[in-house]
Amino acid sequence: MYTFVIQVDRKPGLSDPEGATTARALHDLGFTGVEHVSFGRTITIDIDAENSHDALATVESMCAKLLANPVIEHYTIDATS
Amino acid sequence: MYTFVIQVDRKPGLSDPEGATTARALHDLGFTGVEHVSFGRTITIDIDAENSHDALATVESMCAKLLANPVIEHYTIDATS
Amino acid sequence: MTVQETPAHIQLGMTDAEYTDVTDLLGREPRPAELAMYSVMWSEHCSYKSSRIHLGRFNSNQPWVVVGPGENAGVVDLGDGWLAALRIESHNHPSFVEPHQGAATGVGGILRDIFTMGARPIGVWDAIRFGPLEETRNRYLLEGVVSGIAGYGNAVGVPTLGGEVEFADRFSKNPLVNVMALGILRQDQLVLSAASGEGNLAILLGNATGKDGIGGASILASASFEEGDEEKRPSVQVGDPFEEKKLIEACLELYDKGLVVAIQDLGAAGISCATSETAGNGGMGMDVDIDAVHLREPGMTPGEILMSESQERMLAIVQPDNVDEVLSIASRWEIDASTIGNVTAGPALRVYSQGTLVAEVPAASLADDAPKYDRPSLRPGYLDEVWGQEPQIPEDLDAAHVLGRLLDDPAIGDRSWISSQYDHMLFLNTVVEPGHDGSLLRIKGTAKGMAVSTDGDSLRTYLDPRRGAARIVFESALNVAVTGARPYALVDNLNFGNPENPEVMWQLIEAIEGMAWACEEIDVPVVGGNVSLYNQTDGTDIYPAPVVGMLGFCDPMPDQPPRLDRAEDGMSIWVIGQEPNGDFAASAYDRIINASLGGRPLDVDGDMARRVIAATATLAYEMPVLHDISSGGLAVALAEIAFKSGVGFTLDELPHRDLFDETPLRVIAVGPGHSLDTLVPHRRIGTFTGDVLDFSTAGSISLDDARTIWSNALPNRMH
Amino acid sequence: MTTAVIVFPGTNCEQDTEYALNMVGLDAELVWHRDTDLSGADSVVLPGGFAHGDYLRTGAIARFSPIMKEVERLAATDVPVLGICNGFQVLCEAGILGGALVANQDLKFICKPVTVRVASTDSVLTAAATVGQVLRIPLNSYEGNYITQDSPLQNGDDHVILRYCDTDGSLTAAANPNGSAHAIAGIANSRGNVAGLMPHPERAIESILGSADGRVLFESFAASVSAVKA
Ligand SMILES: Nc1ncnc2c1ncn2[C@@H]1O[C@H](COP(=O)(O)OP(=O)(O)O)[C@@H](O)[C@H]1O
Ligand SMILES: [Mg+2]
Repeated sequence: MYTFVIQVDRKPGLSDPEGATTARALHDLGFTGVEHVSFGRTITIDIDAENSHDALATVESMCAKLLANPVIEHYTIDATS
Repeated sequence: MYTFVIQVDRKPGLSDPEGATTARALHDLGFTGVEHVSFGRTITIDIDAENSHDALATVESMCAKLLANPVIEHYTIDATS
Repeated sequence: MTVQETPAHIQLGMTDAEYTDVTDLLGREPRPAELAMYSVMWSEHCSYKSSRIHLGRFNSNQPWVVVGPGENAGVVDLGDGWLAALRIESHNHPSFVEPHQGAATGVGGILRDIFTMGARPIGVWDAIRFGPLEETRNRYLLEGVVSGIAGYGNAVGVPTLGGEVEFADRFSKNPLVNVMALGILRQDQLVLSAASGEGNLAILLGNATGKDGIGGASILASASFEEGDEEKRPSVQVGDPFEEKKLIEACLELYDKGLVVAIQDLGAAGISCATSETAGNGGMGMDVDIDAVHLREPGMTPGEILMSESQERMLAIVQPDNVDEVLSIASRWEIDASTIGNVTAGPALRVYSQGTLVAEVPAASLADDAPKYDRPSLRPGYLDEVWGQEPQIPEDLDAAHVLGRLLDDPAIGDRSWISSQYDHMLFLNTVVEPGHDGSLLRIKGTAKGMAVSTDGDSLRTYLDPRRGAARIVFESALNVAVTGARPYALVDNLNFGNPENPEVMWQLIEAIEGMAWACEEIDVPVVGGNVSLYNQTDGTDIYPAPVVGMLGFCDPMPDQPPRLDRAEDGMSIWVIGQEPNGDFAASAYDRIINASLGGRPLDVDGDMARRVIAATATLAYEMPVLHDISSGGLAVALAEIAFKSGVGFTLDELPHRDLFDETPLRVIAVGPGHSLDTLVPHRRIGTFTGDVLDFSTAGSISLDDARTIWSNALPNRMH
Repeated sequence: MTTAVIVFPGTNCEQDTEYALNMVGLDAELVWHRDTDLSGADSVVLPGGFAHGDYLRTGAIARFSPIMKEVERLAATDVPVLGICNGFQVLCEAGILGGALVANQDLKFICKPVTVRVASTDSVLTAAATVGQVLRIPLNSYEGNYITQDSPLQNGDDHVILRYCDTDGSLTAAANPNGSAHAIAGIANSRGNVAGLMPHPERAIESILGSADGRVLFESFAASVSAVKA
């Protein structure tokens, strides 16, 4: 079994309400010095495959098709041991 | 300025409807071999501080106070260059 | 003592005497799984052991009651084959541990109680109580509870149509989260929970079973919760509204096709409760194969599987011939199902794992043989003290100043910060939305309407549990009457402190008496309820907080039901009902202006209550605006009409104190003309006009300024 | 011929939408997402709700439902296709309309009537309205914040049909409830046969519910359906 961690982030320049609201909330809580907050998500997938190469290819295709929205997001895939 | 990436994950054992639903969707799309899908989020914070030690202490306190929910989530903090 | 030395039953929250009862009943020592089952089923939360002997005081006898207390929800007859199902539940302790998920799973649970009866859930109401918003933790709790209710209710596709909120210091470490739900069904769709028919099969539908909230019911809701008491924290249950939505649709299809003999939702104590109740209620037994249960995580023990409180699960009793069709409907709705047992002649509930018997108990004993305690009660010492502290109200008041302070209170100011986070429009039934008194729903295709109000008043109940509780009933009756509905059925949620404290027992018994009396005075049956005890933290009991959910019914519904936004320039203002009588105990004035809590609330005249409620419901067919006078008195009630209608008013000169007096059974009526045709006492006191709230000699404030204070009260604190 | 109202698991406004369609004389039929044939449909509506629980991304999983191949096929012809709220999100995910919908700027669910201004009558949804007309229609969403990469719209050929405005039609920041780019509440494709909007016109179909302003949108849709048939 192979495990991949996919990191999905909003493309820069597009609005990130979670990041903006969190920055405001941190400020309200008295934290100073916060310059920027951005949110992303990670999707961890355990997958069975013949070999790591096949597994990665499958995960890449999952990302392209479903796991990220190319209009607003980009992603990176990390294989973990 | 210092940058930290906080990874927040749901504690194991708790149900993760989003992961389960996504696993099902991947299966419906014809992807085989998916054993488990789980979701987490990353929060990237740029912060100004006297030194890296102070910056980390602040971010730790942010996590404990606001960024993670200790009852159902755990988190790790990574300092990036 | 170390954990190893503590006997298992004590660890599970059972007393030695209760343990002896179990051994006597079984004639032997219980097996581990059996002990777990009794410990949860005999817990306060499941068995009502401290309150049960007192709940008999409630009367549910009215000809329109189809199902009274005892089933998952009460059911009343609305005529022409229509029935309504209603129920209220608390999720207090889970919401303190994790407000979002605690409240969310509370909504999920109450909805299952409704569709278990065969009804489609069409509305949710939330009655919530927190400590003062000045404390960060309380803001976090309010924010989390509201987002949890919104997150679950909106996604599951059931509108949240109203509720109420209160803030008081004693809820700081023990917030109260009560949710009420309403469903409608056709007469022939009614399903009950009694399994019948030897050989019928038990099918578990919905979510996979995981280690959620094991022992949650018994331990969290049945003992005082000390902060930081990590041992007692069960794993938090995570709600899945999507699964529940599919489950609702699947179950409604099963009922539609007549495929289930009985059905029961899985709540506290999970499979052990659902199997024993369906079997026990039908006078049958059941054999359960624990290995057949679809699981979320490996390595669960039979006891864990039996006790798990995983959400979004139902147990259907199905005839063998229908099993295939049931499974295919489940699969069409994309939910999992497994056949986990079969109905036997009884009376035993037998549970097998890997071919061995892990539990064998008389099915009915888990529910029927639970202990009942007649706990000692004692009139609290604080009463004489608080009754001696009469609220001090000056003769001359600056109404603008007082009103401004009251409108800035988060429980009096605009609560749309809460209700606008809830979908309150789905199904196109909402004729009067949250923000008025009761919410009014139409039943499409008929002329019928249903109104609902939830009400509680913990401070007044603290000052006099009997009178306070009675007044809640009358207030909720008036809240539905202003829409034209007649009070028709009530559900109650009794939130109290530690029942082992005799003063708390006294509050409970008195409150029940007050509510039961009030319901009888106005012919309202109590069709269900819930009791939540042990609400205390660090030794302090909460203010006694009975909450009622009142269903009102009208047929036909008024063509143009009264609304707070229908006042127009030139319309007259009347007050109908009782004359103000100097009732300031637990008033908003005393709480906010004097920062005190004292005095004794006035008693209510049952005959006057009946007359005012009836007259109000009648006036609803002709008056554009009706609004009962409650927290904050006449001044606040008039201001609310002014804000919603966008028009000010001018009042005749009144004794200043009357503006903030909270004498019950009073309703504002607004309409054209100068005379009012009603059989109850009434008095014309002014006119809607202009853009100022003009209190004559008591002063005035501009409509815009007052509205700004009112609109910002809650959002400003939550920012 | 009927208006196909697509039901995904988690959809919840299908009956309300059917009710509104019936009120303007259209014959609605609920179609399950696993069906694969829309040959009997002369128009399609994707109603509101929470398809697949809105998990992963709103609309992301639904867009791969078997029925969506048919929806895409019809959208490419002249057949009127409408997405309301979650339905709009599905159309965007499927790339049938441009842009995307993300969390409201203050991260709160919003359920309240809002006012929107008609920006273009060049769509099946707004054909019977007039440009500048202000309509009071309830909004009901958590992810109603419209974003696009390019200004004003991702697909150069889509156009704005509805914008959030205040009661007299002005576009102000305060009148933009969720932070949508350019105050966008609804858009259509270049040919105008596919339209999507976040507010729920079916909730403003009768004055007893607080507003009947949604009616003109459904009437537009009904007229467009007849126009295509004729
Ligand atoms: N927690 C809440 N959730 C939803 N709606 C609420 C909540 N609290 C108050 N409201 C709404 O605000 C309005 C006024 O509430 P309240 O002052 O408790 O009414 P009343 O005094 O008539 O009982 C009601 O329509 C009620 O439904
Ligand atoms: Mg009221």
